[in-house]
Amino acid sequence: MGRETLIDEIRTKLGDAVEGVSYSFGDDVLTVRPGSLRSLMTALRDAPFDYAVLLDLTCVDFAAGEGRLELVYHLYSLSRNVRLRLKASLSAADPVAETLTGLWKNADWLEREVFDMFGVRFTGHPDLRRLLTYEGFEGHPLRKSYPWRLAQPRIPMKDKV
Amino acid sequence: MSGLDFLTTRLETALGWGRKYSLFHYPFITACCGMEYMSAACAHFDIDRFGAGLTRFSPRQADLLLVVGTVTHKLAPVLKTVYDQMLEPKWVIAFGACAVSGGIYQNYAVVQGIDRIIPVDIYIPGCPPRPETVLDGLMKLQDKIQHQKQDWRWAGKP
Amino acid sequence: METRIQREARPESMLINMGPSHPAMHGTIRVMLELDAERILNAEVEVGYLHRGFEKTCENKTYFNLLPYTDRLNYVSPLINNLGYAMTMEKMLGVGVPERAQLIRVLMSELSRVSDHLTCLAAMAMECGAFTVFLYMMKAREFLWDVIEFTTGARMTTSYIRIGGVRADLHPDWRGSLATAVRETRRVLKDVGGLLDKNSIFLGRTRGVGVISKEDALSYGWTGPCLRSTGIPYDVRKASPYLVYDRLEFEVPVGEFGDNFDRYRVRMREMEQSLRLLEQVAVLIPDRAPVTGEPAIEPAEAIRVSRRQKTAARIRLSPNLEGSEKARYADLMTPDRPAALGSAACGVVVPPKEDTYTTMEGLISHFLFFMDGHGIRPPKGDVYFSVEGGNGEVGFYIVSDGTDRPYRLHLRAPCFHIVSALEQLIKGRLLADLIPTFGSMNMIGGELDR
Amino acid sequence: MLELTLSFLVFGLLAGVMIVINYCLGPRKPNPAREIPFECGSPPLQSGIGPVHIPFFLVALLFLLIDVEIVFFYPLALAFRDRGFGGLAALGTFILVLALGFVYAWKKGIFRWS
Repeated sequence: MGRETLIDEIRTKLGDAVEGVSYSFGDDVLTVRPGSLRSLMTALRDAPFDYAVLLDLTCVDFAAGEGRLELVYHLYSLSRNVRLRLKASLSAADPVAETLTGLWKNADWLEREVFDMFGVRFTGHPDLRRLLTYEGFEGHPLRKSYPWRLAQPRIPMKDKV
Repeated sequence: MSGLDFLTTRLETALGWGRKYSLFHYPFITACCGMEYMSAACAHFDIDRFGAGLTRFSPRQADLLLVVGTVTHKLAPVLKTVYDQMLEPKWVIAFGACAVSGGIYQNYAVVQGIDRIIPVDIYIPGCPPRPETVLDGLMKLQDKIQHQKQDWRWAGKP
Repeated sequence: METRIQREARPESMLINMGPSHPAMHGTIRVMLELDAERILNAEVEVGYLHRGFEKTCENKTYFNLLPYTDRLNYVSPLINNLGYAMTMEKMLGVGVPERAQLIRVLMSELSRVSDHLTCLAAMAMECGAFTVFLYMMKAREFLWDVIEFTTGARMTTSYIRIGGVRADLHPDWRGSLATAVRETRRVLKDVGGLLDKNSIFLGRTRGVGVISKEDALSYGWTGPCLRSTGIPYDVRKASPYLVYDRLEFEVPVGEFGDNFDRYRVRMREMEQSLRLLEQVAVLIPDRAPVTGEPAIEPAEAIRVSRRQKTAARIRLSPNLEGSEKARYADLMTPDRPAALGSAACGVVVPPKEDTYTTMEGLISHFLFFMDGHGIRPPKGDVYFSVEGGNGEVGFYIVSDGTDRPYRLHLRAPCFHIVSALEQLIKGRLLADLIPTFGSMNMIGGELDR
Repeated sequence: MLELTLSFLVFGLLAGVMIVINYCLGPRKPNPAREIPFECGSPPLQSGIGPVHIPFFLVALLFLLIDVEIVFFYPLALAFRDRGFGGLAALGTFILVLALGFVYAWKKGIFRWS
């Protein structure tokens, strides 16, 4: 099945969830409504499309310019050897998304990392805690609002002159 | 030099000689410098020729703390605990630019040099330092140990 | 503060830290274990001890300046990270790379892959007690690093593969050092195979330990040797070939049960395939006549002469100087300039020094290339490209907003997904099984915590 | 009797000198961190050791059995030449009995921890 027909079939089958289709540098990108994210992912993972691997989940902070956080999912279909990128925009003030831990097991750590770095809360996540930073760390480092060199040491430091 | 001093200087040189050739090091390895530590410790650039080859993975039995690689703020308490649990006399080598001064990472996550947490004896620059530089740093530490004054308890010295 | 495992632990079981500063935990992972006399009832893995803020740092560096940071991601196979980053940028800028540079890139990334597998298996074998294997494999890695060092100048943190090509041509005597490296590595692989393959202790510790099924491996997002050990032949070099991999023949070794021993065997056979690739590429790379003969003048003198009239004499420059081989530029650096850059004088590659010293346009393009706000400025948009790294699919996702700094740069770290399955692999096993299982995953802190 | 007292004297003196030298030369800086157990640098998850599990205890017993056996070898080894065949028989039965105990423990599955 060629790439275009694949995208068209996705649109026909799951039209309502998909807001738009675009191509960036040769990869096909679907922009998705965050509300229907989980149902779309379940459909994409199962039979006709079988995107078996959740390659990657990350987040991009457009809070300053457009006041939104953009979740970026990369899926890979093993049998069809094709990649797909899905984008879902969340409001920067209160970023909440549905968890995908039921569908893929690596979503657990990926979502914990996005929560740690961007503050996106995933409803239904079994154990949403910080992954890369430590307990007493305030703020979310990868947000553009977080200063680049603001360290929060855990033990007192002798500051060299 | 009073008679007592003559006696102690001979003993101090003997002590220094004994300590510098039997360094048990605790490799506190975290990042990329660990690969160069492996090369320095293995057959090609053998660190064992200087008597420092035996790695002890417990601070109780080690007298040289080899901090190899980046120390992040999350790891800082671990480094402090391991250093405190080492017995005297102990020495610390900062191995690699990240341990010396935070290296190329100057941001919210990395401690800008481990001498903000623990006293350091020898700084080995390089990102990562070549094994020859590591051996040179080790030899400099051995000189330092050789000429280190011993704090004599019964002689009343501070 | 109370961790998850302390809340869930039964009162009579023993709670132990296999903490960050542990020889088998490569210094950057803490596994909290709930033990019932050597049997692991529950485990919690805590990562992030080597989180160095790579992605935040990249947002404040220009595209050209953040190349050294990519070396320190998977520091066991640094050239493959360089390759991943450079090719992602080339995909975004839409520039091609000359043939010779592609061949050199394949040569370098295969060298890096063999040294990655050597280091991983050396550490895994040593942690199971086979110290001799560790010494043998480190010796073999020295020979491989010699080849890399002669060409790139550094043993490990090379920053050699640049956006649009490679930094410099191969070392004149590269065939000799490559031949010794391949021969030594083959001898070490034969010795280690003899030592470990039928060793009942090693088999007892790894066969049937840390087993993962195909579905679980895919559900955890496993890629690379660990996924292939379960039987799924997914390799980015075959699935979506890049560089010249489609012209080289090599097989993709596959295991059956997906346990530690299969991961070990897949890496061993993959090293043999990489050595085959090295030999094929060595044949494909044409020999080059050394560029000598004409009189070369010093840069200072060239500037003085070119004040009066343009000088055609070759300038003698130190080979370590960036962009000092104009004659080789046609083979090593991409000539084309992305249309998106429009009228900007500088391309994506450091302008050759001969032009900078003698012509006004060369000086301007050199100045513009390094000036703040003017260097490599890819068009707006986001791109994802992945290469086959030592642990699996190393993917770079870059969002650019047209300035010379990436708006967002994210690394798809293969061992992040592999280590997230550690808790499931060791639950119910003995404490001693954790060590080979973790060793065969080849966790690299720099890539996992970024 | 003289050799016995002499040897005890010499070894006692040697041990005493070593302890005194250690006390004098080793600089001592007390540090609260040395009291907590070394758990790879992380704070310990549990204070004090809970109940010890049976398999550890059984293996300790087995070690005791073999260790005591070795201790009894020394006098036998010294007096071995002049005892002739009788000494060998005594040593043989002694080892046999202990080996029986070891094999019994082995068959009862001390080493199978699953």
